[in-house]
Amino acid sequence: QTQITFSYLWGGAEGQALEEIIADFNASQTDIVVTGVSSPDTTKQLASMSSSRGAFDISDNFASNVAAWADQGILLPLNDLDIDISDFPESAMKQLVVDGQIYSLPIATHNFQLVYNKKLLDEAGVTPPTTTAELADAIAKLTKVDANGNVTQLGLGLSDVSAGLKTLGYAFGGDWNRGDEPSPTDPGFVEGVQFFFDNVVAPVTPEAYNRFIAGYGPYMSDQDPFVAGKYAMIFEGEWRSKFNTEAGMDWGVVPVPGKTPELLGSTWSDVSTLFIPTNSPNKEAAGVFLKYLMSPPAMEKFSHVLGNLPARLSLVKSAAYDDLPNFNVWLDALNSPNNHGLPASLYMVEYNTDLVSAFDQILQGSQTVDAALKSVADRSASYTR
Amino acid sequence: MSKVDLEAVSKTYDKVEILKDLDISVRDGEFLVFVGPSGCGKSTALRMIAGLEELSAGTIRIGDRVVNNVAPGKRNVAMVFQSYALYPHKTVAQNIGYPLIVQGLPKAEINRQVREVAETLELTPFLDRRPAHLSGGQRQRVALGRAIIRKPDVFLFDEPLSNLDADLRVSMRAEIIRLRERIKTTMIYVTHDQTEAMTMGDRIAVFAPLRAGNDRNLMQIGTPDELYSRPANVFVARFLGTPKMNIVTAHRDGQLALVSGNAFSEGALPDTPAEFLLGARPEDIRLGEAGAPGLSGKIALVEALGYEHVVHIDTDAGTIVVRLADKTLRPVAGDAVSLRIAPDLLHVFDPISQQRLN
Amino acid sequence: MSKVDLEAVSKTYDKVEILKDLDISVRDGEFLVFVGPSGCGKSTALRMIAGLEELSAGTIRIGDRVVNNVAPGKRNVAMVFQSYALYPHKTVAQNIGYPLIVQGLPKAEINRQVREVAETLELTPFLDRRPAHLSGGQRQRVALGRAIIRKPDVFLFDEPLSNLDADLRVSMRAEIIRLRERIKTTMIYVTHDQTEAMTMGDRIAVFAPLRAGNDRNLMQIGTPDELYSRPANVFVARFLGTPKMNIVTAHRDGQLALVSGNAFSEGALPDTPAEFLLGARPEDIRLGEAGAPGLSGKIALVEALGYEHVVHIDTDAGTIVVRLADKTLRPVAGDAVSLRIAPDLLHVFDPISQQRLN
Amino acid sequence: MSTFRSQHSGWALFKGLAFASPFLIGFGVLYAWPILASGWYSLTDFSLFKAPRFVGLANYERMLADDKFWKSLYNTLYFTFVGVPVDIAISLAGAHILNMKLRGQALWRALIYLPSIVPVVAAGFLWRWLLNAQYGFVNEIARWFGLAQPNWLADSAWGGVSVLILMLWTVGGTMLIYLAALKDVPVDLYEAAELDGASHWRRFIDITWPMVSPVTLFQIIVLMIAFLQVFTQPFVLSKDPGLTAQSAVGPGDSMLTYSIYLFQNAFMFLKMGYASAMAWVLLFVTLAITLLVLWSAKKWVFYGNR
Amino acid sequence: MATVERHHMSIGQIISQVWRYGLAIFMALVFVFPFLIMLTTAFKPSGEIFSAPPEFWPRSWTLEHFGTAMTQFPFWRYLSNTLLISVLSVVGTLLASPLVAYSLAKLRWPGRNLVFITVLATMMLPPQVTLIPIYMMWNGLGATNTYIPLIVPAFLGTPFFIFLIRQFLMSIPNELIEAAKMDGASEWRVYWDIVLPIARPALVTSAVFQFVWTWTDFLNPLIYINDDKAYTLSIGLYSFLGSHGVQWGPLMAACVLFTLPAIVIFILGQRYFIGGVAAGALK
Ligand SMILES: Nc1ncnc2c1ncn2[C@@H]1O[C@H](COP(=O)(O)OP(=O)(O)OP(=O)(O)O)[C@@H](O)[C@H]1O
Ligand SMILES: Nc1ncnc2c1ncn2[C@@H]1O[C@H](COP(=O)(O)OP(=O)(O)OP(=O)(O)O)[C@@H](O)[C@H]1O
Ligand SMILES: [Mg+2]
Ligand SMILES: [Mg+2]
Repeated sequence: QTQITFSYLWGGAEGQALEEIIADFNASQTDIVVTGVSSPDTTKQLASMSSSRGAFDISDNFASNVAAWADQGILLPLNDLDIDISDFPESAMKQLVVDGQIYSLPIATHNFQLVYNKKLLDEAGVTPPTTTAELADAIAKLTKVDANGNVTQLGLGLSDVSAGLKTLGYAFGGDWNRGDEPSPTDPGFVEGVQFFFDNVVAPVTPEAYNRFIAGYGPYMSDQDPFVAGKYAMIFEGEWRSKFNTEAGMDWGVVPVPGKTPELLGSTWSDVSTLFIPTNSPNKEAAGVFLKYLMSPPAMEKFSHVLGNLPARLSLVKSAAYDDLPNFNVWLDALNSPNNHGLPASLYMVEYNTDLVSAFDQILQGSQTVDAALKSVADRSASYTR
Repeated sequence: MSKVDLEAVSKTYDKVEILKDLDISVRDGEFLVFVGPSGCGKSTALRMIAGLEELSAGTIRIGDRVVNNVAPGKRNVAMVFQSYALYPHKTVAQNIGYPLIVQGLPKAEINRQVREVAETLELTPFLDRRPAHLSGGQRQRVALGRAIIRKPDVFLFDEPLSNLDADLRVSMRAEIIRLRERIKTTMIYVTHDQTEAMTMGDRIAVFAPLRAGNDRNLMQIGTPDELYSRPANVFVARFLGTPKMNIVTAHRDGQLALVSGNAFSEGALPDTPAEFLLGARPEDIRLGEAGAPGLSGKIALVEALGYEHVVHIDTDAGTIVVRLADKTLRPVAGDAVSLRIAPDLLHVFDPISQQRLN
Repeated sequence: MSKVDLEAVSKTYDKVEILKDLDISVRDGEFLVFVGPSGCGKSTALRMIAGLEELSAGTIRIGDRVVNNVAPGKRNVAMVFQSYALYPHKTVAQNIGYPLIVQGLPKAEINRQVREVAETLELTPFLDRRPAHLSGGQRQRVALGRAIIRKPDVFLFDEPLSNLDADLRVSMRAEIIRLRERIKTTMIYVTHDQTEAMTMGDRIAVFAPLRAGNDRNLMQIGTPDELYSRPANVFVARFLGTPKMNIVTAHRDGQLALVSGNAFSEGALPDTPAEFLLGARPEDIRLGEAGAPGLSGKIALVEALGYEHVVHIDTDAGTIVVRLADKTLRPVAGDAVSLRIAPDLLHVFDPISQQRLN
Repeated sequence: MSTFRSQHSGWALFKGLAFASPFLIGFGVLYAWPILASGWYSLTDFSLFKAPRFVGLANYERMLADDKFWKSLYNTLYFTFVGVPVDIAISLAGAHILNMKLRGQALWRALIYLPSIVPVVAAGFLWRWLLNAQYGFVNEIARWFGLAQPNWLADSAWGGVSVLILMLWTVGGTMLIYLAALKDVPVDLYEAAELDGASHWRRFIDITWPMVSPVTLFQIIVLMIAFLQVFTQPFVLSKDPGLTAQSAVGPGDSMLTYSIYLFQNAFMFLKMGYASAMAWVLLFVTLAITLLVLWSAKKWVFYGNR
Repeated sequence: MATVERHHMSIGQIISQVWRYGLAIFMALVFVFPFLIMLTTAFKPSGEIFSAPPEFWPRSWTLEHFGTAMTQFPFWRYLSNTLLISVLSVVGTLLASPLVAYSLAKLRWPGRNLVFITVLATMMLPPQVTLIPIYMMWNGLGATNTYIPLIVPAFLGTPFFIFLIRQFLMSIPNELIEAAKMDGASEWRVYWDIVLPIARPALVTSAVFQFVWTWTDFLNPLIYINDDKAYTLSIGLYSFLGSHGVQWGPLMAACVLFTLPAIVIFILGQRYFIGGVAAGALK
């Protein structure tokens, strides 16, 4: 029997779900025993891969790292596994293939749509927006400020600032990585970020905005700000479906409003991927297990328990997801042309870090959108390509 | 220049009584020495006068003012500490001038006074040095200077010489005596060195620790001569003088004092009870040949110091120490001798109360 | 039990000469005292014998063995340090027994010997205590015990009593003398206390610092009596005796010694040059009435110590100090007096070489 | 003085080296070689995984244009130049309080020192909680006293202050050292000054401050080094719990310290060469500030024996 | 008169007493208050934790969070890992640092001052400078993801402790060492029998420091330990946060559990420790 270790970044309930799938696999055959390890820190994951003998045989990450890691030679090429990749969305696969070599395989995908609190919208007599103009209108109507200037309710919130603002960029026809190059000053992208600042932050002042943000309870906890009614709308990934329902909310979701009708449902597609490090002690057994995870039943089960989108187009119509309310809005986006996957590139980590810093400056009100994004553009010159 | 009065002063630390019912009047311009064994409360008494310790009971008056609740800085007393307590990071000039600096005197005036004091103490060449670069005697003089410059009503000294080596101690003692002759201020001086006490003080106050029996600390106060020749009790008698006074139990037999059955005194005794403690100073005892009348004994040890011999003699009443100033005598260990003393040189003490009777 | 020979021993620290050409032979079983002012190299000499300092030149022999290159632990000498150097974390028994423990003796044997030593030093009740819980005198005895137990050939003491208070010093001195009488081992004892030196040593070696003029440290070696009554030079003369010997410049005038033009000696002088240094011990000078023949002076200060008076007399030749052992005399400051001395008590020194002439 | 024997001066050398050998080995392995190696790496383009490629001074040149480098350096120097004096001031004041006649000295000291033994990670989480703008106790207490209730962890003006608070929470160690130093100042100096009529403040200026100045110097250097290297406090304090997505290091990168940026470059962006160059710059900055402090010390540090 | 005055004094005394204790209590509260919050939060039911305005005292007490912390996070395993590393580091420190310190304080050999200066210099070296090459070195030796990089340095002597112990040893009178040599003890024996026992306060101080530092170390385990079974408490705690969102109750409970052993060690060693910290600093 070969012992292999599956180190995953998930934890909590997701981690437990993974353990079930691992148990299924271990029960399905007798040659390999998989041990699951929850290890949520990506830095450590990376450090582990630098040692001569790895601590794990298979692990997961988001697609943004794949190119850089492949370039460093720490990811095992997976072409030899002979997996049929035609069923995987192209937007996903283009993030995982470098120079024709597959370095990582998609286990789940994610995109962002506009989730709203039905009760609050009804109270304000707002219908879910379909264009950015309507969105601006809705935000204005749904934002409440008390006599002291304290925000009590925000029309549009961001739970993940970076994902949210990138999504808005797409909604304005922009791209932050146009032509497979960092393009933080892409006009549409700038316009999208500016939209958020102008419509959400500026009207209440950055000071009040940030004070309101800081008062949030933890994300996806009992005190989750969306559940608590502090936001009327947010850009959110598909995992919200499960959580909102369990929290007993009355909620809805619509595709991200676009500046023009063609841009409706613009979103950034992220991929959860599985890979085998080159320093894996048991590469073959890891390959077997990876293949198992990629099989439709396993993937279906996995994405379902996690409330994530599957990475196989053939699963999009699966009835398995029917118990997740409104899930189809995200599922349908998998096939949408406005679903933007990013190509594998070396600079993604650093670029993301810089974007996050820039967004933060903008929301703090300490830099204008143009200036902040311009400085990212300056830094991007020194990125490794 | 002021008198200092302590009235029924007591001090208790953490429920332990250290000083009890201390009554001392220091006369205006007097040099009074506090002497006593270690831990008997001399420093405590001095520090209460300075205001560095609170009183547990009693009153202290400096001049006519009750100072119990007056801050130390406002009593106009100066103190010289055993450790000198010089500010190590300040120069000699700054150390001496510190009391004036604190008073906020103009710089020029301070300089003038510091120079003057330094002159009299022969410290002028060292004014810019730090204390670490001074010898022990020079430090001592700086401490004196800092005290003098304030022109205080009372000078307090707490064993100011005990950190110096023997030679320096002798010369600094002379220096203080000279100082004292120049500025006739009231001075209170603590020491446990009896030579200092005897040679420096106008009067001496002998302290004892409060133990079972002593209901107060002050054992006797008087001039050095009074204390040496007529100690008020056994404590004072044994405290002053080296070697110590010999104390033996004696019985009265008519006019003679019998010690272990032998006649010790040479002639008519003063009034004494039938049994008493007999005190004899080492230099007062006369050494006779074996067999002569007197207390018989054998020489156990002879310490030849060149100018005198200290002879330890084993007798039935214990070891008796005799000082022989005559250099020509050469007593030899092992010799048998007899001991006698003139009756007017005897000290008679009550065996119970230990108080002087004659 | 061994003799110890130092031959032409020198010591230089960082280019500064501390000891030069030291030649001392300590006889087998002798008690030799090194005495001298602070910093003159006494400890350094002792530590070279112990092996704790290297020699810069010369030879040290213990018994017949040259020990220059023998490690301290192998010389079979024991040393008692001024600070006692007791191991603070070990009990009294472990401290005393440590030399045997290091030698690897069996436990039972160590115990036996420790008990024996403790018995003789009266330390038995304290065997389980730590040094911190002992009094000064007890610590001193433990240090002695640790030295004794090794049965060394030579005992070295470096100011073992200087950390004790006056009373204890006297009694520990007696203790060492008794110890010495029991175990007749060679002992070398460093002190700067002249009383200790005079009363304890078979012989005394007087050290002086190397300064311009002194081309060696050893000023004189001899019995206490020799040193006191016939000091070889002015240094030794002034070093031993309190108060110090008076030294004045004198001229020979026939049979008389003239000091400031007055005849100071009472009778026939020994052979002297025309001008010489005259030494007179304070107790040897006789005080006469003003106008009587002799050196005339005025009493400047009288220190009354009870059993004697030390009288400082200002004369034309400087201050002369006189010791008056007679208690009945009461000299008074300000009185005029005249001073004389018997010629056989005079010390005559060469004014240049400062060496004794008579 | 000497335990040294010349006839075996070779033996003495051997003994000395033998006893010191752990450090000598450690120095070679853990200091000397790594310093040289990092010097070499700083001249290369290097990730953890591939062999270094010599690039000359490119890494150093890059620093000049890297605004995040400057930001992190600025933040670190800000923490150092504000934190160290404040730390010293609080410690001295606190040591004075503890030096008053109080019963149960051991207990007081233990209470003051307690925060220093709380693991930094735990302390970071704890303070995130305390500084929470809405649920936190700090703002609650500020409310009682009618003080401003800043948005500590989310306002770029206050992010740095939050880090400072977390770091200053552990001044207990410095305080205890000062306490020991105060106890070493001879009481009779104060008494002499009191007799001379000096006020409390004068006694502090004229006696306490000069007497503890060697300790102050030591503290300044130790604290300065600690502040220049600060990593864990801002690292934990800026971690937005609940969001796996990456966030800035504190609001507006206000908690981005030099060490964190160095760490990011080394282990996240895989720019080991650049990180090594940063390390060397930190070494020179530390050295420069230390020398500056030591130089100034001649003017204000007083040693008893000089 | 006397009694009146005594009474009068004691009013003054009471005032100064109140002032002194008031100040001290205030200061102690500032330091301890956050810690108390940690404690009370750990015992508050989840529902009570988020209340605005916050409440200090739990309305009802629960041990639930400790249960959660101990089960969701392999507390005992991390505890024993951390203990193992800490104890071994302490052993290493006690073996190596005093040896070096003794050599620098009491042995006379050419080059000793140079080594001492080197020790001082290394104390000032930012660990960042050596972090990467040392990481590479351990990585090259295949020692990453083992405890070796966390433990071995202690066995090679830590400059700070060498300095601290050396300062302490300087205060041991040479006469003690000389006495032992005269008693026939070898250099090693002097070190073992005399120097080490006397240096106990410095050793305890170093041990406590080393223990607490290793116990709370974050960066090193973060870099070197990858296998979650091998985590130390601080890394465990950190990733606990990542994998469980913020559950303040269990998190605070875990913090309490994490902090307790350090406190126990501190209390055991505090008698020596406080003095030792100061001794190192003052000379
Ligand atoms: N602050 C204090 N707290 C408690 N007891 C004290 C304090 N200061 C002094 N004592 C005790 O009071 C007694 C008298 O002390 P004091 O210093 O006055 O003695 P002393 O006569 O000056 O002795 P010495 O000659 O040794 O200086 C001693 O037993 C001492 O232990
Ligand atoms: N290790 C050393 N390095 C340099 N000089 C030293 C050393 N040890 C002693 N000296 C110097 O050697 C001289 C003699 O010192 P030593 O200790 O032998 O004097 P001593 O006669 O014992 O004096 P004391 O009576 O004060 O103990 C002194 O001037 C001292 O400064
Ligand atoms: Mg006293
Ligand atoms: Mg000496």
